[in-house]
Amino acid sequence: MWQFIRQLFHKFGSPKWFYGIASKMMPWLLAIGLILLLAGLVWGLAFAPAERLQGNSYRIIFIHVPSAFLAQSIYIMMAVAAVVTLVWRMKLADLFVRAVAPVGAVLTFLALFTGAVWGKPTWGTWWVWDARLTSMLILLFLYFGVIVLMSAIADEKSSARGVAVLVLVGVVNIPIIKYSVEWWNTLHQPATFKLTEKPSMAPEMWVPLLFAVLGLYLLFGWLACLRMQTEILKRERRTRWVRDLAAAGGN
Amino acid sequence: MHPIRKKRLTIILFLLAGLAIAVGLTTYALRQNINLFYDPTQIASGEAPLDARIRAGGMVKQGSVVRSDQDLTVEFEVTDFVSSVTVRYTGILPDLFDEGQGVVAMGRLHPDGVFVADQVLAKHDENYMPPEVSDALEKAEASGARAPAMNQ
Amino acid sequence: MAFDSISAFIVMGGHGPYVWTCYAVFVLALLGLGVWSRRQRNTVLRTQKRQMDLEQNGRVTDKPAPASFTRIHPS
Amino acid sequence: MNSEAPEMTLAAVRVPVWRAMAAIIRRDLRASLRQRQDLLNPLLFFFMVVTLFPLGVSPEVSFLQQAGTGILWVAALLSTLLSLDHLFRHDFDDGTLEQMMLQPQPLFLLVLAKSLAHWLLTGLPLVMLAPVLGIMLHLDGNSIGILCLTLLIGTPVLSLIGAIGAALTLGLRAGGVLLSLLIIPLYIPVLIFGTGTVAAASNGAPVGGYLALMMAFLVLAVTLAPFASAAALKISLSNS
Repeated sequence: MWQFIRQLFHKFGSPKWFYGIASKMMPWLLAIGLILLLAGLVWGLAFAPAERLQGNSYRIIFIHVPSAFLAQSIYIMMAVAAVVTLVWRMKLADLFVRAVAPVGAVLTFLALFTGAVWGKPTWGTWWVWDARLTSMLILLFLYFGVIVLMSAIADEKSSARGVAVLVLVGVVNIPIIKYSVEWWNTLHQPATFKLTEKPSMAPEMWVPLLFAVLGLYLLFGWLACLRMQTEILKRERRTRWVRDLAAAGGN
Repeated sequence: MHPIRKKRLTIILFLLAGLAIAVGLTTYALRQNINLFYDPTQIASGEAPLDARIRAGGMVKQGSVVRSDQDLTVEFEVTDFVSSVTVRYTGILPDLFDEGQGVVAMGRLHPDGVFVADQVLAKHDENYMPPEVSDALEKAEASGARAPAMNQ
Repeated sequence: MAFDSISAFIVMGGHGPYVWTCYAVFVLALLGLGVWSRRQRNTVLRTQKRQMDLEQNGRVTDKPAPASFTRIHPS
Repeated sequence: MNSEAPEMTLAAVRVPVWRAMAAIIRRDLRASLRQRQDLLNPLLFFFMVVTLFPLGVSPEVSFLQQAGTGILWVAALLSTLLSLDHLFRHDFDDGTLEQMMLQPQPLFLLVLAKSLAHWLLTGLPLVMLAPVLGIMLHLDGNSIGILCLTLLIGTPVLSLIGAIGAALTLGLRAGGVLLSLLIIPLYIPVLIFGTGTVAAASNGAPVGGYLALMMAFLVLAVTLAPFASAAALKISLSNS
């Protein structure tokens, strides 16, 4: 049993193996992700009923919540990968962090941007320096820091581990984001979705939202696979299989 | 005990002690009012400092909004269903501002008990529902139907 | 459909600019991310292929031997 | 802390941990007293940045009273950032750092000692200079007192967190700017609550909650940051 897990682990750590698996999964991730996201967005934009108080401006929720959700969970995934990098020195984990950090930064930016645009008609301001907004801004800075450090350290191994340390240090921000709305009396409303309770939202609103979140998740999976493939190709440039692959034109 | 194990144990104990103290201090801190937010009851009982920029929040009392016909000055009462405080504000109110809705106002409490706000923000709760549903709910409560606020 | 007409859909009860800006930025950002990532991977593959072609023609060696003086013809 | 020596079977001479830490602090203090500009530069910077605000924005008393604590905190933060670059630099250049890693004492405690020395050399002088600048910015006595208290709790946190960044960027080109980019996001909470405490105090609100939170930052930084710095140091040294 233990032997088997070990073998699986080794296999999982092999970039070549991952490249193949990713190639197989990517069309599915892209197709299902796009369908779900589009369905969620179209439903949310055109078919979901208007909200009783906010009218139509609440339709921003269908992109705001998925972006914010992904922005945080990407960071958590990066942190898990950082632990794997530091403890088991698995190459793929580092490749994941490298591939995914820019995606996380873009999604954090989107969450902040859509939040600002949504805030104007509902709260009456583009931006307030309240705990949730500030901690999201810090998350964006953390992503920038990770990206900058990644490119600053030339040596492959120390870059991987240095970035992992930085990612782990930044994890303290995640619980602050999560609980900021409960600890402080912020303008930002508490979470609509909770694991333990029924969503405090009408079903014809939360079902499309769920679609959008799942769709964006799958799309992120596609992006992560694609970008990890790029990193693998860069790093394994000199190996036999990459040369064969390049000769065959990338398939 | 093996020396290396003993060393590890010391480190772990050191970590745990640090974390425990930090958690304890944080929970103490969170029980204090550290973001200068006061509800109407606190303001009425004189807990809020005068002439300092504070935040106040609560529900806008039904039928309390008085608009000036000369300029954009609005006066309304903010209540937490125990006490209420009068808020005066000059400026454009957010779309979501309405009687019976939550607001957060930033400004200063004057000695006469009026809260003069320089910013009024509407607070939305985590409940989203379509107008028909809320209408049905309100009818069920038989508390006077309100016009659906579709196009505000 | 929650709207009576196409124009109502675009105006969104006065909130149109806010909603549509958000959706436009979101779609553009994701599209950009996808296209950029794809192009990056293809570039890596293409450079690799060009490198290998050059190698095959014996013009550039990927790893020059430490003591040899290979003349490189710039193309 | 643990006053007992962690016994390492291979160590020929057993030096108690606390004595090793004390030796490091003493050594750093003595070295910087010899190289005085390292000690003085952050202080001069602090002083000059603070003077920029009355001259650049407004010398009005009401403005300075309102913004004074923020100015002092931001300036203190920046000058700490400036001084971080050579927290490990000298030791890195002359090979002391590698010696330190080979010591039987756990590296994180030695890093803790170095951070403490850094605080004694930059943080503490900043705290002592702050009242003078506070008077120049027309802050009242009560605010200055609270400000110094928050700086006293806050600057060690800055040194401890900064050590992580200094260790990560050790031996990199453009390390200074990079260091700021990595560390500033982690400094933001300290800044928020540092200035928040003074604002609350000048409003007559109780500051117990704020101070408790800052103490929590300090405790957390003391327990966790040295581990991260030690890990980062090991990575940076294995690179060179």
